[in-house]
Amino acid sequence: MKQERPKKFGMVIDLDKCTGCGACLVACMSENNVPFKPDESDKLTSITWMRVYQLNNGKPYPETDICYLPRPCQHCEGDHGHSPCVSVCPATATDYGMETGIVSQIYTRCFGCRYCMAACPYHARYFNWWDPVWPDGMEKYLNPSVSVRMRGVVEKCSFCYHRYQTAKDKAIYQFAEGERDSTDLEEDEYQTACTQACPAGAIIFGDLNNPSHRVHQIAQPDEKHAGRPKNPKAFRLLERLGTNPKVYYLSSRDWVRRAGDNYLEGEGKLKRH
Amino acid sequence: MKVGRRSFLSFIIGGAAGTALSPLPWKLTDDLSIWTQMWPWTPVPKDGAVSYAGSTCTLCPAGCGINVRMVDRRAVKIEGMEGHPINDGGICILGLSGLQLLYGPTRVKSPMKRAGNRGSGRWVSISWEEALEEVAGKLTEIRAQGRPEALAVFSGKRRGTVPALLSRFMTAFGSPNFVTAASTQDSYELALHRMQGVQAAAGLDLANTDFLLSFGSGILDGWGSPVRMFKAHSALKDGGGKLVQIEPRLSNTAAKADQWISIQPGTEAALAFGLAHVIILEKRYRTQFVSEYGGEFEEFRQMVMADYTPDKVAKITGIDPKTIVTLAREFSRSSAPLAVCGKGGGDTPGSMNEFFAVHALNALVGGINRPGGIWAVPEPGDFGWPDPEMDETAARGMQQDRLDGAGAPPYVATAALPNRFFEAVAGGKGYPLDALFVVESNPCFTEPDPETVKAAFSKIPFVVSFSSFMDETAQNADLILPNHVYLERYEDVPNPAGFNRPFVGLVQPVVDPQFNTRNVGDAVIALAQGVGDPVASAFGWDGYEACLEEAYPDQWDSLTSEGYWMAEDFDPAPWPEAFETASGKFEFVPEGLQRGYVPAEIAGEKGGFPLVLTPYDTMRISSGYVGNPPFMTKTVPAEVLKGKELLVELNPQTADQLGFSEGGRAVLTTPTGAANVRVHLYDGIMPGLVAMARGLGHTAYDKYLADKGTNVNRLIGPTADPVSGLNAAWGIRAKLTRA
Amino acid sequence: MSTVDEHEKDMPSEDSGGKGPPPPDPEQKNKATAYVIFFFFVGLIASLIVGWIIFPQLLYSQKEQPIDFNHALHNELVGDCASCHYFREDGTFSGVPDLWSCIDCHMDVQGEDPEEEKFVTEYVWEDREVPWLIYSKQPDCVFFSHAAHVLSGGMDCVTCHGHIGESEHSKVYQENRITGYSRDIWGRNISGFKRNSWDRMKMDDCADCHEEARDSATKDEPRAPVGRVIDNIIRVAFPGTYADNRGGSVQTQRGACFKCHK
Amino acid sequence: MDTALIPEGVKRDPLWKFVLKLGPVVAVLIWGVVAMLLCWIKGLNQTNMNDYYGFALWIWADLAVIALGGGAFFTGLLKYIIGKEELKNIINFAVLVGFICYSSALLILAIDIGQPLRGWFIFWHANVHSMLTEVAFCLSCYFGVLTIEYLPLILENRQLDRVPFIHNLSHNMHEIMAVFAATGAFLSFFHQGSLGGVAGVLFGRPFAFREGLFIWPWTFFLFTWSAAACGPCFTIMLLKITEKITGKKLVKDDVVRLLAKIAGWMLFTYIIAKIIDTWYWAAVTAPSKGFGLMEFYSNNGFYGIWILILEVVVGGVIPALILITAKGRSNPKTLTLAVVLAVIGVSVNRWAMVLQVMAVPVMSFDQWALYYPSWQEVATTLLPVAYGIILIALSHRYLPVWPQERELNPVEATAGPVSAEAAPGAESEEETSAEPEPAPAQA
Amino acid sequence: MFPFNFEWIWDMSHVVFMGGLWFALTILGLGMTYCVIKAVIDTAKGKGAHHEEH
Repeated sequence: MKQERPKKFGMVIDLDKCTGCGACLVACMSENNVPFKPDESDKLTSITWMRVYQLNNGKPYPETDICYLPRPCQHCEGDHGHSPCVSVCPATATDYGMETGIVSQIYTRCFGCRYCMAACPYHARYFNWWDPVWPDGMEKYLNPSVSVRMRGVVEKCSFCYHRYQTAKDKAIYQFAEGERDSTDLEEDEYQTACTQACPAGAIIFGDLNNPSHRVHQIAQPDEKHAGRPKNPKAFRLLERLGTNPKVYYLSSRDWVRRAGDNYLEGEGKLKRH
Repeated sequence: MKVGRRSFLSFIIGGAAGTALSPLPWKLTDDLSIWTQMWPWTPVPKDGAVSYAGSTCTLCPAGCGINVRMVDRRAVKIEGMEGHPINDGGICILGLSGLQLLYGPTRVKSPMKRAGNRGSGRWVSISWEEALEEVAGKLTEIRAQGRPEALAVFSGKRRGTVPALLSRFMTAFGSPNFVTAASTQDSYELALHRMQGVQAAAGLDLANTDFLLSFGSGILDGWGSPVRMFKAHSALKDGGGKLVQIEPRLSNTAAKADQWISIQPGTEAALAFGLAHVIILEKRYRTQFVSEYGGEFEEFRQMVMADYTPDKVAKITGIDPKTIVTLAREFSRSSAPLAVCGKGGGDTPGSMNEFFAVHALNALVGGINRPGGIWAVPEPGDFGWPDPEMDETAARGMQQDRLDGAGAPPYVATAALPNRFFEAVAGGKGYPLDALFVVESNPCFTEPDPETVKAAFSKIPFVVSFSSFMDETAQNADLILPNHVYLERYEDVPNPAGFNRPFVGLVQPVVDPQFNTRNVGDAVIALAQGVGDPVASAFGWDGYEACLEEAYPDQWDSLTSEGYWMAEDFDPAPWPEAFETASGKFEFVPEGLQRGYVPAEIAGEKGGFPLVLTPYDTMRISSGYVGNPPFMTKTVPAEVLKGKELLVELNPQTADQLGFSEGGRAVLTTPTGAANVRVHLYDGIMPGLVAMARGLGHTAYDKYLADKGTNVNRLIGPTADPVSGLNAAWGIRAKLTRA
Repeated sequence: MSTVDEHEKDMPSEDSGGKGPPPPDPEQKNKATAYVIFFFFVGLIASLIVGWIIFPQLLYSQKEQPIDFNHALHNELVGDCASCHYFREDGTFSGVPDLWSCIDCHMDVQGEDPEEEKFVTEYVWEDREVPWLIYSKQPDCVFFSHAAHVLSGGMDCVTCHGHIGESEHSKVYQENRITGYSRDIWGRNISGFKRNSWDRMKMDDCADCHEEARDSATKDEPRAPVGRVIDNIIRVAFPGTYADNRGGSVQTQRGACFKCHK
Repeated sequence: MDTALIPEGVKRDPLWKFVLKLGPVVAVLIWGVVAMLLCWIKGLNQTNMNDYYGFALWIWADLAVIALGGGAFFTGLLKYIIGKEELKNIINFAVLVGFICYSSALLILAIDIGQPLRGWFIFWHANVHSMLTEVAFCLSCYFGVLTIEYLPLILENRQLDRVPFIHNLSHNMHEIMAVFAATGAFLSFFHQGSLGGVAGVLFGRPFAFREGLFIWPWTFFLFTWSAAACGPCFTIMLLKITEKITGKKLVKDDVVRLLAKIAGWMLFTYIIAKIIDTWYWAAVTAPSKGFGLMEFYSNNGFYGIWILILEVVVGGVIPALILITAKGRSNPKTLTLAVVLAVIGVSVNRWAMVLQVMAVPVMSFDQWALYYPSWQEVATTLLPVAYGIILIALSHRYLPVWPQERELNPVEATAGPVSAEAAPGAESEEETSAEPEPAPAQA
Repeated sequence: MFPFNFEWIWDMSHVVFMGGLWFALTILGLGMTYCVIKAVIDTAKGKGAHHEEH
């Protein structure tokens, strides 16, 4: 078996295009068998792997401005895969895959201590406080590629890893049948559900290590500085914490870029290289 | 004794040692944890062969192409169809939630007959034969009495074969009362009719627009064909184009716009005329168009010159005169500017004056039927069906006036007036109705002032709903003949909202019908047959599918292979042929245009109601006839819905004056009704306004939707536009008192 | 840890006084001790019997397949496993054939086997899928790629599934009453020992095989488990002795968890 | 009727009175058990925890209870390793308190996890990089040590001690108790520390994150230190309460004063370290992530700077100063005040390091989350308290917990066959146990 | 927690952490074993029967 070059799947979300419509949320829920309850208005117990935050510039009418910020799991690389959540899991239920850069969560291994949730500053991790219940008959739409989570475990965005698996399987089959030259995937063969659904085309997904992929071209990650974007419009959430996330955001608005991290009063913009 | 006790202890210790040395405790520990990994009450989706089935979404008028992922015979995911002219792979939040409607608990699972009082929720299941027999019997009875006009149909759609079948049925039966729900598109059509003399839909050539000026249209809040608008907006961003949003609330569209101009609500027409003023004054209009094809331009010029100077407009709209001038210059300077109107999601029609003004603005910059402008897209013709044969009863019935007054003065050009229809029935005007069919619509929820609708229902002894869901209207019906959900049926979706080419999308069944339901087309054909000749003879098809295929003889191949048919090489009529008005020119001053500024009508006295309530649309709440699926309700922010309570938006300044703080409970009163709400402080709204999300407050449906929030339609009664007669209410006076 | 004994240890414990009751008769005492030891063994043996023999019997339910399927016969007729257990065009594995695959040959009863007749009349004619009990069914949390193992890895069916293709009758399906697992996953042997690669299909069995594969990728021959342990110890004691051959997982340095779990 | 079980030479309430007094406590215990079962059967939706408060009251209770249970290892360390022999008079009680604290912590953990039946994964599938793994292992092992330390006390119950094997066993365990105590101290150092590490390693949470030494953040050492300082304070506090309730003096003042003095110096040094840590964190660590100190303490309804003041000044500096002065610790009132303040101080510290970590928004557009526990959480947190009271009561009644009790509370001749020999004092105490007794068990 | 566990890696962190753990457990185990065995022997020798009364 040949060794493939390690990939680093990441996302670029263009906040100038994102309209806050919520399609990514539902695309994700529907793809990943995310359950729902009669009342989901308590957002602190509402499982949304992708969550859309509404940011505002804090100015009064009519200078007010708002911006939507979709927040999937940031799939932090941290320092060599030691993302905030991965190293704290006591039972090895979450893992950082060096070959894909994806932070996994194994629901059947998780025993629900929630330490990873305490570790994640993005609140990207969700706990199943309740048993998932689908109204009679509705369980028919459940996707067999993703397991349904039982009560008492933590779950989160997987970058639709199952789509990578199925795409891989197809590539292997086609390779075996002589229909393609290698089992390497093309950029469009593995896309997350939210990327695919976004009606504004605001989400771009691909391999940050691959210069031919759009994510790489747009974010221009600087490997010398832990993946910091070279694109002046791009920023990452809470970069200063050293989480080294793989989700990049684009905004032409200064206040939005600044909202991506914390700055002391009077502190200038984070210097870029 | 002592030996016994010690031996027993020894036995226990031996037993413990032996147990520890056996697999029992270890396997049991392991298996118990595996049991928690496979809890029998946690569903395990069945695996199988994956395939994709293409179809068209019908949940809104957008006509998006969808690809449904199937696992064996189950539909597991709806995705946007790549390469589709409308949505090209994108899909909206409602479209994504479609499977929750298909497999949801609120489906009507078989024909149902009311068992208790109306609205009591007691039903008995009956067979289709019984149901059709009962309806046919009733219809025969009505015809026998010689008053076929006592049957009315309320349809959510006006275009396509199903409404055509219903309309045909009504004609053959002999009733003029075929009423359809109205939207922004109806206002647009009327504007095109009056100003260009054509019977056509308004198509927007968004691909070539570089300046989009929106008068409160929720370009990114569900207006028109949402996914198409989203993509157009993104393309605009990529191409360096500009979007300017004019509305009093920082909606998602306004937030995404390059410029947000807040305006006194209801004064959009004045702004449009004011922009025209600047454009004319500075001679920035398209001279060739105006001189060769501009009808009554001089009169128009005089009007805007006199009444709509920037200062006057500033006074009316509350917008800085400089902003007006700059905006006019930018708009006219762009190579392909486009102005659009129709508020929010575009589900309600609006003031014709505003449509006239905005359309005139497009004409001034030469945007009519030009790249990047607004195109007249021909309405799909009839389906080549021979005219139905009418007997004497039918002919007599068709002579009767429509109850809603559409097509007759003063609303000659309007096809249907749903708001007036229910008012007339409820008010006992005209002749009484004996029966009403409600198809693909939920007027008891979506129409302004649903109480009037319910009052109208109480005057009609026999209401038949064809709804797939137990919605508010179905709850108030006497009989339900459930339609298939779109994923189970065939249907056509012609001319999606705002699309600029003749287009038909095909809805195809992707799953077997889940319940004992029937396509409404089949039901109508069966009913016609049940009523007998001459009605039956107008419906010679074996079934709806055959009828549909026959309706699109030339397009059928494309429809079945591509999922849609589009006139690829369509070009709008060039200017010399474009205008079918009496003068053959574009009428800048169409019939019905108000001269001089008249403040838009709004219900309620200012004294008792210091605030103005406006509804707003959001992509995350379906305000149409389909109730919010659970997934969508899950995405509704806590600033809009908290528990069962709805929050209204209020400027902090206004809230301060009224003594409200974030989350404060209040009673919102309007001349039409009152509701308990909570207050959400939002900087992005004009002081003095109260904004309320549209689409909540269902009383029907399931526990995931019922009794959450308030239906804003309940608080805002309809206001008839003087030109179209359609509802033009964009708000209402209101007051907020502490609860 | 009461302090009482702290001082007790200072004194000879044999020095017991005469104030207490008289010491028991030694013979009686021996007898009592014998009883105690006897009952210890009674308890020990009884619990061993319960744990090793009765418990496994109780733990698994026995179910017959709806149709007694003759793999050997079919294999003879169609030639290989892949004829019925094939890859779909999207690279997924079809697993147990559905009715559709069988109908080609079994539209009508062909032979005289009553099982076949049952199949045709009760399932084919009724258009009802056969509720086969799948011996090698992995739980829902497992993602197993047949494509990666068979098409890329070139493994044969027998390695994991054993010689089921040569069976003339369907064996009894045993299901764990607590977990719902097929017994073939956990292994028939209650002590967990296995002789053949197909005796068990737990995660550790996957891991063993992958470990061997990893070793053989870097070394000439697969290592015995003991050899691997020694290698590992050397690896820790003398870092840099071997080329780093770590897997993608930050946690386990093997394959990342998501490779096999969903 | 249970006199045969009661240690010799001491006076205890009649059984009916004992049972009656424990009645309310048992009621609380039952209430807690009901809540516990609810959590196990229905799941953690019974709590008010949420995705922002993944750690809440229970984890705080765990951390607090373990810090307070630190008296056992530290007193053990002082007695067995350092050789402070006087402490033998309080070590039994310290062990008992430790045993209660640790068993409670384990119980709460078993309720707190979403999948209790998979709880053993933390051992079996351990990720050694996780502080929580370290906590779990050291906690369970140290609980084992505490059991080993507590066991001889049980075995010395008057009736059990009559069995030769049991007598020999407890005797032998005493012989090598120093080995166990040393192991316990080793384990305690790591799990107390790793509990501090639990918060300190969270580099995604600037409120909690601390730099440190190798893999250990400073909180690691601060937690061990504070547990060593405040654990004995808690032991003293409970001793005072027990004395109050029983109306007896159970341990001599010089013993208490010695322990208080050591605890005082520990607390004093700890609070200096804590202040340095806080200063460094507020001036260097947090600002490097873009946070000013007051951002952690304002714009919310609860977590004000008062928490820091309460913890460091009221619960740290003040009790430390009281305890290190001879005057302060010899006055029973100031001594009690100091140990109570120290207990509060360490509890507040654990509170902030759990709850406030969860509450502080990290993303600039996120919001403070507030939380209050549900009754089920409160009940399950009170459950160990009730259980602790019961265990202390039972131990006090039936086990020789107090070596100095007979000396301090001579029983009058009327009380029973015990009596007179009590006088000679601790050094010759064993003689008192030589009293023959009615021995109903032989009947 | 054992070398045959899937999660076990032969690296420094495992050796240090698990080494420390097993070391402590071994001491505890050996200590208790010693106590029990010695108690059995002592008892067989007749030590401790019915108190060491004087």
